[in-house]
Amino acid sequence: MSEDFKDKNIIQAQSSETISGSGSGVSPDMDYVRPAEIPEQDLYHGHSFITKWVFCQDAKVIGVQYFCLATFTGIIGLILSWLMRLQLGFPEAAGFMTAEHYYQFVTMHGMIMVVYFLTALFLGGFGNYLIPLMVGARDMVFPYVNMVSFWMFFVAVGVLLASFFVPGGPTGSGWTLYPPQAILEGTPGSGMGIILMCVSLALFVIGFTMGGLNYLITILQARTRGMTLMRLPLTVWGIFTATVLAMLAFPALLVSAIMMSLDKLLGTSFFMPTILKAGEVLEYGGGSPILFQHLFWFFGHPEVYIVALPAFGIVSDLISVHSRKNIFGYRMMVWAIVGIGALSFFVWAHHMYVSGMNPWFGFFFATTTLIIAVPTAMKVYNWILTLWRGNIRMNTVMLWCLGFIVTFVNGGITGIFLGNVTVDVPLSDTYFVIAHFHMVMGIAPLMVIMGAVYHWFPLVTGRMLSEKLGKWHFWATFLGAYSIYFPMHYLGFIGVPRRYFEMYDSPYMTSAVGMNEFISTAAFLVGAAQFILIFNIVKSLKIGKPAGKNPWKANSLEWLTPSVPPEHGNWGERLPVVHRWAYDYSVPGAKDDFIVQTTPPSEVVHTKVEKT
Amino acid sequence: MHAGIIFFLVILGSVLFHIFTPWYWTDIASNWQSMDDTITLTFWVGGGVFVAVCLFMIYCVFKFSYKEGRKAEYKPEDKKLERILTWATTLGVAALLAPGLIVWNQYVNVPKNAIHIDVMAWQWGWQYRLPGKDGKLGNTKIVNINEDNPFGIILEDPNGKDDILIQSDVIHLKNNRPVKILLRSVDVLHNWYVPQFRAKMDAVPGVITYYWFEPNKIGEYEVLCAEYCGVGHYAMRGGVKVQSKQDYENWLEEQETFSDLIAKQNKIEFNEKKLAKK
Amino acid sequence: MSDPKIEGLELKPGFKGMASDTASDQTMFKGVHWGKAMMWIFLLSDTFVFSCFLISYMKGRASTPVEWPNPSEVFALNAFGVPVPLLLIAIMTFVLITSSGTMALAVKYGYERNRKMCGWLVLATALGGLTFVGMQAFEWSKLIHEGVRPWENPFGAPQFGSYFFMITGFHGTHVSIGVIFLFIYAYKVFAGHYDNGKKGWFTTMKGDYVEIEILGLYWHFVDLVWVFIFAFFYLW
Amino acid sequence: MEETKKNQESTTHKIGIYLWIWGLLFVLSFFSYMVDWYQFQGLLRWSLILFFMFLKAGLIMAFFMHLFWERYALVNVLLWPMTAIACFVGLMVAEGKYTLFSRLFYFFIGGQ
Repeated sequence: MSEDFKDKNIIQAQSSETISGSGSGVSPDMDYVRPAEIPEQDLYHGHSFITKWVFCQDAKVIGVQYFCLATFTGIIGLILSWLMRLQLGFPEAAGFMTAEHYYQFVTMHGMIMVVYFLTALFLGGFGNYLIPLMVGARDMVFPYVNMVSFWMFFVAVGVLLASFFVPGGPTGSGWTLYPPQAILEGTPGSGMGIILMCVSLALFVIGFTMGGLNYLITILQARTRGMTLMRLPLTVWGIFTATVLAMLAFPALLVSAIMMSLDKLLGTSFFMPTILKAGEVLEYGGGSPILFQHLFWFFGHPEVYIVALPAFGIVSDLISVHSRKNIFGYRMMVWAIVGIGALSFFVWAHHMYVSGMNPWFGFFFATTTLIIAVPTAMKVYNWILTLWRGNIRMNTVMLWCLGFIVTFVNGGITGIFLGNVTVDVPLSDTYFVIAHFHMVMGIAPLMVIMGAVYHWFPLVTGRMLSEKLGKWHFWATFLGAYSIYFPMHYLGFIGVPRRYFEMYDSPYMTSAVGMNEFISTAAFLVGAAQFILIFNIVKSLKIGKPAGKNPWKANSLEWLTPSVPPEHGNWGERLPVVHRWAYDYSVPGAKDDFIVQTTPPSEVVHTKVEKT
Repeated sequence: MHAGIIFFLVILGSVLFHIFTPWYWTDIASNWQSMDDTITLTFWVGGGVFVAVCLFMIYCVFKFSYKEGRKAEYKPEDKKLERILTWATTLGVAALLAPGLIVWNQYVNVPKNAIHIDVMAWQWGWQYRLPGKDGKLGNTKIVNINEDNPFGIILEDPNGKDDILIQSDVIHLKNNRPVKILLRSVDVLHNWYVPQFRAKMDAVPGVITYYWFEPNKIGEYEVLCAEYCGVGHYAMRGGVKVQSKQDYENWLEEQETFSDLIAKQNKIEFNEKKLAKK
Repeated sequence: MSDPKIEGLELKPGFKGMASDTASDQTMFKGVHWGKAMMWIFLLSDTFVFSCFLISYMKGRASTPVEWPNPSEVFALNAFGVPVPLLLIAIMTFVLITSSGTMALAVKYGYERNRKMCGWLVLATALGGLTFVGMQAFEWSKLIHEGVRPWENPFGAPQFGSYFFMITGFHGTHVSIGVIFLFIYAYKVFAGHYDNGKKGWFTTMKGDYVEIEILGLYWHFVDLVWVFIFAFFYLW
Repeated sequence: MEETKKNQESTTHKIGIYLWIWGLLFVLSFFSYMVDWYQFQGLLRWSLILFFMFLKAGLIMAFFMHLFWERYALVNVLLWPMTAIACFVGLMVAEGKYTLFSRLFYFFIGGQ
């Protein structure tokens, strides 16, 4: 591990490119960075409106396209959640909603938020925008494929939304799409709805594979001179590991979608045992519904980390920049990200403790699951230890980060409940689970997204967002979301099962009516509060304060482009040369409280820089 | 500053909410006290960590808020601290895991004297079958299920003749006697769940799944379906009546066996034929 | 292929080399073309797709209470009036391995910039692939004729047909896509796109014989998958 | 990429090695076919099938796909994820057996 930082010692060649040091008595060789291995990338520059803004090959534009489309689907998901909460909190006001509608909304809300919103936003949006900038590349390595990736996603979203308008409506089988009910009468949308869902998922996977290959190869093979893996900002590490997970986990989703479509369309029996329905035995036989669950969760659990890891990475950078302090234990953070990613392939059946699978699996999966808690806890410690003795700017970005820590720790702890097989038995399939995963992979990543929007908006648009509106937005979202999900755990303790269209005719559940009204009210307010952000964005685009270069005084490369916002090709004439990691904040002896990544060692020779 | 105070109030509010909440689990009515205990243990350890982490964060917010000219500490790594934290966390996690695994071991191993109950689920309802005097449940097939044979029992199987059929969604259980719930479903996934008993398991079409518990409190409980099974999911309820030994046996006496059902069926047919002849 | 020479960096062999490659700047896979790295990662992802298919098949077959049809009877072919087990499958395996061999040689001649040889070998590979697809079509139609359907078959467990058509179909799709690309690349080789570095049709990337190796990786992967299908589906 | 090309030109492999591997693949395929021909059963069949399968797969990957000559950084990145598949396979073997057990052991004949 320690060798990661010593690669300079390996290089002993002399070079003509050596830059002479500015400090006196400094050996000029100390700034040497070996020459480029790969010739400069040849880029296709768009000329017309279409090639510049629509079918554009610039990763930054593609990132913004991904961001906008994912946000659009996210808003649809939000509206669906309002409708659900209306039914749960105020059923008499939701007279127009039948149980069919409710289950369709539940399903589409879940699928949209997990796959089409969070995954697409983090990897497609932030990944595309930030990876080339942060690793010092001119663009993604395959810009054309990258463009196709976005349009594939576009089509996938189109197919998904089309399912609202087909006969029978969208599928209402829960976002887990468990067969047999997903494709049988008795579940809404078991005809066209489920087929379109499978098609849309397959398209998403294909499109994502194209994008994912780009992200991986750009990070691995197209870094700029001096940019080692251990100098990458943690954002890139998070997105990188998440992309690896996606590349290896989405195949399982693809396969299960294909097999389920065949069960539906051709009458095969992969997941379908002998079934008696309305007094008639169906033409199925011999299949195993649990097989689907294994395949689904072999995808589904890594999917959780596909959403969480980019959030981990981004929040690490935000906390570091805004506490003016290096991220504490960078190497531990990297290893934790990689370790969590690797382990996430060995824990999938903790979603299935009470599914009727081989009961002995409980021992294996409880153990592997709780092992994951260790690296995750280390990350939490390192975030708060970064705050310790920092110089914390209490701006909007930092508020989102603190909100993330609170919600993530809360959700992480309840994860230990559910991962520990015995504790899961009474709590699984209750509102405790809903509260847990919304806290840990809904609200917590959302906090990071918002923080990232406030942080990088100046880079993307050249203007600052309004701090005042931002703070209102934060407090409304954080307090509202927390008061939705914290009490919800207690519904789970009572034993209220999830996916109940209405629930209060049981004696011990009637007590919770008041709580549900409260939760629903909070949900409406939180949703409405998001329009503050939209207003803020629209307003700031027009009259926001010009950001200038590097407004946050950050170190990482994306702030060091010659023009803000960066142009196609990012770096102008010359690619940047990297000399240090991205976290040299508040170095003793340095003039400023930050030393950007391109600063050569000779310029900071009088400071106490420990790591490069 | 304000931010720190609000965050503190949030944490304080969470703790107070937990202490004063009127919403907490129902009184337990089975032997799975150990599940509640593991939850309680996890709650105290986890809750402690949550509060500690958040208070530390709030302290940092108060103590280290931005001051012009002040420099943050520069300390990339602290190997010793990181090692201590790793090991402490590992220990804590192991301490939580161990009881979990022990209880799970009890959960998957059913006591020998447990009464087997065939719980049959469909969209959207329940019915039950108890073994007769021989203590064995007769074999079944889905294709045999019809109005005359609601459980699809194979007629040739001698074990099935004395099976007690309960074509109602309410089952009676004997107090302080373990039961092994054998779940089967004829269509989609279901889950036979009584919150007071804590335990649950999915009913999966195509296979039999099981779990066990020992009811230890006389009373009536509601059965909920806890695995999404289509539009009627929320309405798929049933009932359990835990009774003393005497009451239970009285109730059992009144129930119909499979041979009773066949006899009755034959009688009806016989009568119908007789009527037709007349 | 073998260790490249990189200015200013001494490459070490073995695990030490792995550590220093990983720790170095710019690239992790030293001297590996972007497209080649991409193809490898894609194949890794595709491996997971086929693994999921085969694992499902294994799970399905292991848990069916109905007798699984005996593949060596089902796939037997009458040669001179005698049923020979797996005859067609054996020939298909032979054809696919042959095409894999020609592909490997095409890559070699490509790197030696032997345009003619490379082009003919790529073309031969394409024809091999085409033969394979043709034989697979023959096998499918024979089975369909015998009453094997995705949802049922006369020999035993209905899952047999489901998994057979799905897995060989998915593999066959891969082969067909490969054949199309092989023909395109054969044209590009003969047209000299890789000798004069002509840019791609959609991209700004310059043509290079490394593209033959990238295509070769895909083609060998298809062969590799067949090895597993042959073992698990036909021999088990 | 210019450099890459230069380097690879100078280090292509002798044709003999490809022909050898090619031949070996034919022989191994023939052997695995013979496993079926002679109708070996049980453990012997399984170990032979798996042995020839992995040997063939290994030869294709190592020589036709050049992994033998690639640097370990690439080789390791490609091979480590296979542990996840191995774990999946192992657990699904257990799960398949358990499903069959729960279909035969209880009163639910063949899961029908």
